[in-house]
This record gives sequence, C-alpha cells and structure tokens, in this order.
Amino acid sequence: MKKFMNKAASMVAESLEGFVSAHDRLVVFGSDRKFVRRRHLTPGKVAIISGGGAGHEPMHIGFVGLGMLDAACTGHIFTSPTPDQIVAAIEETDTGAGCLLIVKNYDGDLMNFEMAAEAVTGRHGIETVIVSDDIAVPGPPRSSGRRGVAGTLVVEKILGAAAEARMDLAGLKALGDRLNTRIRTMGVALDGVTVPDTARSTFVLDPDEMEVGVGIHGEPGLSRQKLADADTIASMICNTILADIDLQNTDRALVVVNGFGGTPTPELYLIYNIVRRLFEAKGISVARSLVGTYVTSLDMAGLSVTLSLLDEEGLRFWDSPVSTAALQWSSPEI
Amino acid sequence: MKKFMNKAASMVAESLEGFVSAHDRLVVFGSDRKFVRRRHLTPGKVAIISGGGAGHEPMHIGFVGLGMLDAACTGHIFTSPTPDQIVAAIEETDTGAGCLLIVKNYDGDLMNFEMAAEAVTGRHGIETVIVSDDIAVPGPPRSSGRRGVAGTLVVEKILGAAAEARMDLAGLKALGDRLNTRIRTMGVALDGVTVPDTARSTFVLDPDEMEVGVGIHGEPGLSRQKLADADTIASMICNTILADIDLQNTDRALVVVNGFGGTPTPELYLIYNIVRRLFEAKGISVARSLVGTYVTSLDMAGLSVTLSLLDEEGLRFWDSPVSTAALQWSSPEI
Amino acid sequence: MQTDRELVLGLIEACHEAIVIHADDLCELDRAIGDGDHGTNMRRGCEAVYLDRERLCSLPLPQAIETIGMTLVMSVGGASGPLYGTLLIEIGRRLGTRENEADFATILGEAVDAVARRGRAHAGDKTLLDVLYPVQTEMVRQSALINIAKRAEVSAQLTADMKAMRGRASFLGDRSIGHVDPGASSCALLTTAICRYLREYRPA
Amino acid sequence: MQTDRELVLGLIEACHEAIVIHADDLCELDRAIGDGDHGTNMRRGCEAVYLDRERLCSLPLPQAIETIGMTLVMSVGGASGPLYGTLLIEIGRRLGTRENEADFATILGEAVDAVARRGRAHAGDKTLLDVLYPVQTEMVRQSALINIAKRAEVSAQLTADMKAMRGRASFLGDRSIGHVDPGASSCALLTTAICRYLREYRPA
Ligand SMILES: Nc1ncnc2c1ncn2[C@@H]1O[C@H](COP(=O)(O)OP(=O)(O)O)[C@@H](O)[C@H]1O
Ligand SMILES: Nc1ncnc2c1ncn2[C@@H]1O[C@H](COP(=O)(O)OP(=O)(O)O)[C@@H](O)[C@H]1O
Ligand SMILES: [Mg+2]
Ligand SMILES: [Mg+2]
Ligand SMILES: [Mg+2]
Ligand SMILES: [Mg+2]
Repeated sequence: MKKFMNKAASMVAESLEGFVSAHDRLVVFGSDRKFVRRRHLTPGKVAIISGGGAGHEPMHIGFVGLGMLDAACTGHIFTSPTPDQIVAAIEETDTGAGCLLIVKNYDGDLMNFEMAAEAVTGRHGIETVIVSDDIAVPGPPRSSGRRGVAGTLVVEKILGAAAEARMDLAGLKALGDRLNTRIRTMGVALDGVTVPDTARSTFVLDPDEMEVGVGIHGEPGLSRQKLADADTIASMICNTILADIDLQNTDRALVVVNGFGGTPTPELYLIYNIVRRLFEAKGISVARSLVGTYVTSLDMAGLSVTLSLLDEEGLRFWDSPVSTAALQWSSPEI
Repeated sequence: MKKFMNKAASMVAESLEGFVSAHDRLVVFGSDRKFVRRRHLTPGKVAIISGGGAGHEPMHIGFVGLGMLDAACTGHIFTSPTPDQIVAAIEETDTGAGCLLIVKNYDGDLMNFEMAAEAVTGRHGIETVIVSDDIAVPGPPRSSGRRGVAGTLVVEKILGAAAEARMDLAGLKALGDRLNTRIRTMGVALDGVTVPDTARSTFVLDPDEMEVGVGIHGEPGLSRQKLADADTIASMICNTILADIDLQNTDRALVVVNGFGGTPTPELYLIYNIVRRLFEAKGISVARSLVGTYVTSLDMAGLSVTLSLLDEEGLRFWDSPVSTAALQWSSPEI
Repeated sequence: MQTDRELVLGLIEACHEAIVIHADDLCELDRAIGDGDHGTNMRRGCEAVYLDRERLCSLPLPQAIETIGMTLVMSVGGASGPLYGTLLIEIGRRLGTRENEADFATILGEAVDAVARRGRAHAGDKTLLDVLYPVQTEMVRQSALINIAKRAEVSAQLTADMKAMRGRASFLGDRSIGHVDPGASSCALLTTAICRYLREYRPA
Repeated sequence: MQTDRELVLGLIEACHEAIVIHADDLCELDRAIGDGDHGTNMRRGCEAVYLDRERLCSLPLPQAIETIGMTLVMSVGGASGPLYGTLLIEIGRRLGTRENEADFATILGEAVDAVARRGRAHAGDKTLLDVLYPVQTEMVRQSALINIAKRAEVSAQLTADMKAMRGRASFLGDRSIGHVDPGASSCALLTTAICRYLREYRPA
C-alpha cells in the first residue's frame, strides 16, 4: 500500500481541509470541523444531510452544494460518523423546515444517525430515508438487509433538487422511500483494498479472480469467480439486476456506472456501452446516464452498475441544476 | 493487470462508443469515428482541436464541448492519433475562422499534427500551440524539450474560452504561446502502469520506492527515490517548480493537483492542502484550484502538481462557462 | 475496599491495555468478515477514554460509566461505537438510580436489552450480544469471576459457527460462517480484562 | 528477374514476418526507455500493409512504396508512424520521377534527410536515423547486401551508448544511456529482412 499521506490517523482531516479550501466558494466547515456544509444556506428549505465513513469520496462531501446536500458528516475511513457530528450538522443547517437524513443501510450508519435523531427530538423535525440498493446482499427477513451503495447518489441528487423546489419534509421522506424501491446496484471488484490504518488488504485475489457482489468498504463480496471479459461481467450484472426488479411501461431509466476508485474512466465507459445495449434490448429506455468515479472504496479496482427507474418527476429532479464539487450542471449537459 | 475489457485491440473503440453515447447531448462522432466533436458547432468561431494517445482520459475527449474543444482525436493507447484523423477533424469543424491545434510537446504528437497541417495547407487557416509544461525533463538545447502534461488542460480551457469570445486565430496562437511560458508541472508515480496490449508493466517499483519526474505515458521518470511522506513530496514538487519560474507581482495562481488514474481524490486534496500553503508561503496568491483526475496514465498511482500564473484575462477565461463531460461550470463554483 | 476513584482508574487501564494489545487481532478478524477496522475503532475509543481518565475517575461511579459510554459514542463511530456506548450509558444511568450493587446483574440485563434494541439484533445473530447475554446469565447465577471470563471466551469462539444476521458480516451470507465475530471477540477480551482486574484488586 | 509484383509482395511478407516475430522484443526495448509500445505500433502498421498486399503489389513499384508509406502513417501513429511513413513516401515519390535504379542510394539519402527534418533529429540522437544513415552510407559504397545488414545490426547496438536527444527516451536524460533504441532496432530488423529477401530472390 502506497499512499500520499503523512500519518494514517490525520489523513482524513488533512484531506477534508484541502477539500474545503479547494471549494471554498461552495462549502465551509461546520462548527469544530465536525461536518462540511454549504457556504450559503436557504432559509425555509428542508436541510438535506448525509454522511458516512471516509474512503467513499467524492461521496458525500462532493455532493454538498446547491441542488443536493446541505451538509455531510465524514467519519474515519470506513467508519460511520458519530452522533455528535450529525447533531451539530442538524443544528447548524436546519433553517426551520426540518432536516432529512439520508443514510446508507448499514447498521453502523443507522445507529449513529438514529442516536443523533433521538438527541434532537422535539427541537428539530427529522425524517430519515434509508438507501438499500445493493442487490448482491441476501435480503431480509431478519437480517440487516441490503447495503446502501452507489444508488445513494441518485437519492441525494433527486431529494436535493426536490428540497430546492421547496418540497416539505413529509413529501421528501415519501419520495425518498419510493425512490429507494426503484434503484438497484451490483458491484464487482478486481482487487481488495488496503485501509491505511492497518496497511493490510481486506481480501486478496489471484490474477485470474474477481470478487462479485462487493460493497464499498473493501469487505469480501458474495462469491469469488474466475475473471471474465467485459461482455460477460456486464451481462451477469444486468441479468441479476433485472431479475430483481419489475419493469413498468412508464419507467425511464437512469444508468450509473460507478468506479470504485482504482478503475480508470475508459473502462467505465466501455462497460456502460455494453450495459446500455443490454438494458435497451430488454425494452428499457435509457434516458439518462452518469459514468464516473463517485462512490468509492478508497483505490479499489472495480465498478458497480446502478439501474434507477424514474418517473417524470424523478427525471425532472435529476435534470435540475446542481452545483457541487463532484456534480455540476445547469440544465443537463447542453 | 486486470481490466474491464474484451480484447485489448478493441478497447479504445468500445470505450469511445460508450463515451459518445453517455454524452450524446454534448458530443457526436466525426466522420468514420476518426474523432469526437461537439454536437453543435459555432459558425465564425475558431475551431479548437486537440488530441493524443488514448489512456489519458478524460483528456482530451472529456474536454470537448462549449467553452473548450471543438474536436478531439484519440489514438491507440499512448500512441498519437494519425494525420488522417486530424485532417478529418479540421475539415469538419472549421467553420471559416480557421483551426487552432493544441499539441502536447512530444515528437510523435508533433509530427502527426504537423503532417495533418501540411495536408490542409491552403485550404484551412491553421495555427499550432505546443504545450511543454513538464519541468521534470531536461530542457533544450537540442533535445526534444519538455513534455506536455497536465498543464494542457489549462491551455485548452483558456483558449477554448477565448475562442468562444471570438478571439481570432492569430490572437489565440499568441495567447497560447504566452500561457505556455507561465505553466509548470511536476509528477510523481507510486507505481508503473500496465499497457493492455502488452500486459506488462512499464516499470516496477519496490514497496518503498517512488518514481519522480514521470510523464503520462508510463515511461520511467527522472529518478527513483525512497518513498516519502506527503509533506516531503509536496515540498519537493513545489520547490522544483518555483526554482524554474520567475514570479511577477501581478500573477494570480491557478493550482491543479491532478491524479494519474489510480490515486483516489482524498489523497489529491491532501496534497493540495499542503501545496497551497507552500505556495502561499512564497507570496503566491492562489486564486483558483482544480483537484481531480483529469490527465491520466491509465490506472497509474501518482499525481502531478501544476502551477499556472495567470493575468486578469487568463483568470477571466478560466472562469468562463464550460460544459464538457469532464469540466462543467457556469460561473465558477457558486 | 477500593474507592470508586481507584476502581474506575483500574478498569480504564485494564480495558485500554487489553484493546491496545489485541487491536491487530481484532482487525484481522474484521478483515475476514467485515471491513478490517474493529481493532482500530476500539483502540481509538479506549484511547479517548484513557486520555480523559483523570477527569473520569473523579466522578462518582455511575456518572463515570455513563460518561465513558458517551466518550465511546463520540470517538468510536461505526457499529461498535453506538453499541458499546449504549451499554455503558445504560449501565451508568441505572446504577445511578438504584440502591445497592446487588442489582448489578439486573442492571446489566436491562442494558444488554437496550444494546439489542439499538442494534435490532438477537441472540445468535453473531454479534457482541452473543457474549453479553451469556455473561449476564453467569452474573445472575453469581458465578465466580473466573468462570464469567471463561464463559465469555467460550461464547466468543462459538460465534464462529453462526451465520451473521447483523452488521457488515451479514452481507456475506453463508460465507460469514467459520469466522469468529470481531465484536464478540472484543467483548470477551474486555470481560476477561475486567474480571481479572476485579479478582486481583477486589478479592471477594 | 522478378516482376515488381513479386518483389513488392516478397518485401511486404518479409518485413511483416520480421516485425511480427520481434514485436515483443521491440516493446521490451521501448519499456526500458519509452512507453513500451513500439512493437505493437510497428506490428499494427505491418499488418495493415499485409492485409492490403494484393492491391499494393498490383501497383508499379514507386506507387506501391509511396502507398505503403501512407498506410503506415495512417495506421502506426506515435513517433514511428510519421517517420517510417515519410521514409517510404519520399522514396516512392523520388523513385517515380527518376530514370534508373542506380540512383537508389541518392534517393535513399534524400528520403533519410526528409525523415531527419520531420523528426528534427540528427545523427547520434539515438533514433532510427542512427541506423538509416549508416545503411545509406553502405549503399553509396555499393556494399554487399550481407554487409549492409551487418552494418544495420551493429549500428542499432551502438545506440546503446548514446544519450537520447529526441523522442520519449530524451525525457530520461542520462538514464537513457545503456539501452538500445527501439526504433533503431526495428530499423535494423527491417533492413536485415529486406537484404536477406533480396539476396535469396534477386541474386546479383
Ligand atoms: N446491528 C448490530 N447489532 C449488534 N452488534 C452489531 C451490529 N452490527 C455490528 N455489530 C457488532 O459490531 C462489530 C463490528 O464493529 P466495527 O468493526 O467496529 O464496526 P463496523 O462494522 O462499522 O466497521 C461486529 O463484529 C458485531 O459484533
Ligand atoms: N524526433 C524523432 N526523430 C527521429 N526518430 C524518432 C523521433 N522520436 C522518436 N523516434 C524514434 O521512434 C521510436 C519510438 O517509436 P514508437 O515507440 O513507435 O513511438 P512513441 O514514442 O510515440 O511511443 C524511437 O525509438 C526512435 O527511434
Ligand atoms: Mg467500519
Ligand atoms: Mg507510444
Ligand atoms: Mg468493522
Ligand atoms: Mg513507444
């Protein structure tokens, strides 16, 4: 493991400081540097707050700004932020209309956000949307259920735009829950990942192996398989996704091909090229796409494909202007 | 080497197809897929054309669009495009005001662009701006001189904006040449890179080594050194850059910290955080920054720092709206 | 008989030492079925508590325990932070409102239930609860400290046969079977450290 | 005496074979002081020519050579494409306007100068010119084919001692010393292949 860093313990803090200073027209640190928030808050708008462990950048800090998040709380690498960070973000960004917390489904994040929400009960209106788009995980009953992965960015973009359009807290909660039922993601890794703290890789693959059904914390996936060519990998992913969701005639699809940090963009576009064709062959109208490195697992080589089935409203919110470090558009690509 | 691909020979073509279809509101293929160009050309504007080997994405295709390039020609991996590609791009995008070719200084690119320019002499007005920002290279006399690396994006952005503002061909050529004297870049790699065609790494480093003064083609750098911490690396880069350029009082700096493809963004922000302080300590006013993965060497772990000293006009053109796959802003981050 | 001050200080030191020594082992366990950071997380928490030990040991025992819980919540993060934090906060709060120490097994039982609610977890889900429940049972039985510690260690080992239903390991499905749960392991380590300390400095 | 048709076909096949066999070696040389693709580039070019051989060998010799040069320019890319392309285009054009073959050494000399202008390179810069110049000298001397080939091979080896002043290797400065230049090596391989073919099928 070679990294540009000084000490593992200070890596996240140093990097956050660089981020905030590079984007100082967009964002500022919250009190005690517990979170990053928009420089300019909008009174009367529901505040959208998310967060999670570090190591997934640009998510979530890269999504703070007009049209998306109001604040993001970053924990240590692959470790949820703590309730005091989230409480501080709520207190500083709630301008009266309440706060919507967007949480990736994973017990650590859930519990920390829950403790924060409990701590501010009575003082702030709080709703929580839990994102659980990772179909690689054996679903409930009784287990923790599916992880929240790259689909989180779709939820954050759309709810961010809806909040900007002054949708109220209850409306946002309902929209978010509905969205979450129409988003599916599956990921494949070509290598494990080394967490700077321990300097050990989470799993090690042979040169001809890939790990299928991985999340974004370097944890092992659902199965280890023989490395296949791009066509084979793409169709395995698409088939697994399509087996898990029922298509409706009115759906328009947003397809996200997301790199995990160590996979260069051309490979992502290559996969997108196959995936788009496969989806279209199943009668899905691919109306929008996003290809890039957005929801990462440090420098892991690998990628995930996300299928989001949107209605007209969802599409409109996706297209709405956004101005953040990682996503920027006025009207969609013109 | 593990990559998401089918065959090495078709990798670039498949990826380009995915790129064009993902950004079809912005770009289209040129004739015979020899290049990628803006969907909508602007009559009367000088056409800005660039290109180079594949493997540096998002450069150059990711810079095609309003406010930046009109067309980009992509060669095989790390191999210049051929004159017929460049000729086709010139013929299709010159709307009457001529074409400015932006070429990274490296003999292969130069010769191919030169042959193209010769082939259209008399039919199209052509000027060429050569970018040579890499200070790691022993300069002339008599040698090929310095490489063009990440500074190329600064030149393409600023000349793109100037062309959009209807600067004429001679003006653009003069501005580009002037810009090139005020941009310096230096890069460090933590690992070699594997070219898919040969499936062999260009150089191999020990776990405690780094390669200093690398370019963006996986070629070895100027020296191999013991891996150092971020503070040490950053100050070595900054000192080398500052020893090579004379500062003027009126300069405002744009600092680009660019990842080579395998280095995650948080490490880039961490380096930016140090670099900005070091430059400011030398009295440089860091007015703008860009931190991200823009000019790559496939999935090489490493980064470069670019210092661009701009005057008011340069800053204004940097800030002008841009709408491309890789760079998007209306007014700078607001 | 020790003062609260000595007791709190002694327990903080004992727990801190146990975690620091075994942090790498806990990460190793977490790498197999999680994200490899459980040792790092626990060490960060224990170090935060350890740094604050002078202030903590000046507090009455119940407040000291509750404050330690809050420090853990604010420094550990991840899944283990809220869980260990909830355990200690609940113990501390309840200790503060009860009359005598004889209630401790009951108090622990209530606190463990709070942990289970916080984690939406049950016995057999392959979590630290699979150590906490048996430890609590031994306490109800008024077992000797050495037996409580032994039961904790055995219980942690038994999680190897379980299929994880909660936490990151649950994402692995059947592949989680065959590995000891890191949270159960840290819980056994802490139980043992506490029991040993109490045996040495507070003989019954 | 062979027809142009046989000659062109034979030369195309000989050059194609030489490059295909040694593509990996050329990449290996290029990895040491360049970007590792010289063999891939040359093979791509030779294959494009080879695929087009039926059409090419139906052309008169001068046009065939010029067309091969243009095919190389359009398929090789990189530095070597324009250089080898220029060499052949210039030879073909000049051959087409001269009277007899006796001029070939002169024609080659002019074409090599055009390559040098295209590359802004000089003798001693550690490039394919450091094979082309000596080969041309041997031709002026009307050396035997076998001696021309030997001189090409030796000249390529001699580039190892040179410091690169042009092309990617120049970026390495002194570190380029000690390695054979890949372009010089491919140039020697091609020279040898051509000389061998001419010796076997066109004995003087
Ligand atoms: N929902 C839950 N209920 C109870 N215990 C849990 C739950 N989720 C995780 N755990 C415990 O937490 C441990 C993991 O802690 P840690 O690695 O520090 O956090 P993270 O999983 O966030 O990386 C697991 O081994 C398990 O014992
Ligand atoms: N300016 C130049 N003049 C003459 N020969 C050159 C020049 N630049 C490069 N070469 C030759 O080209 C060879 C490299 O070719 P190749 O690897 O195919 O292209 P690239 O350098 O673009 O990857 C070098 O070994 C050298 O012989
Ligand atoms: Mg964790
Ligand atoms: Mg090349
Ligand atoms: Mg963990
Ligand atoms: Mg090369």
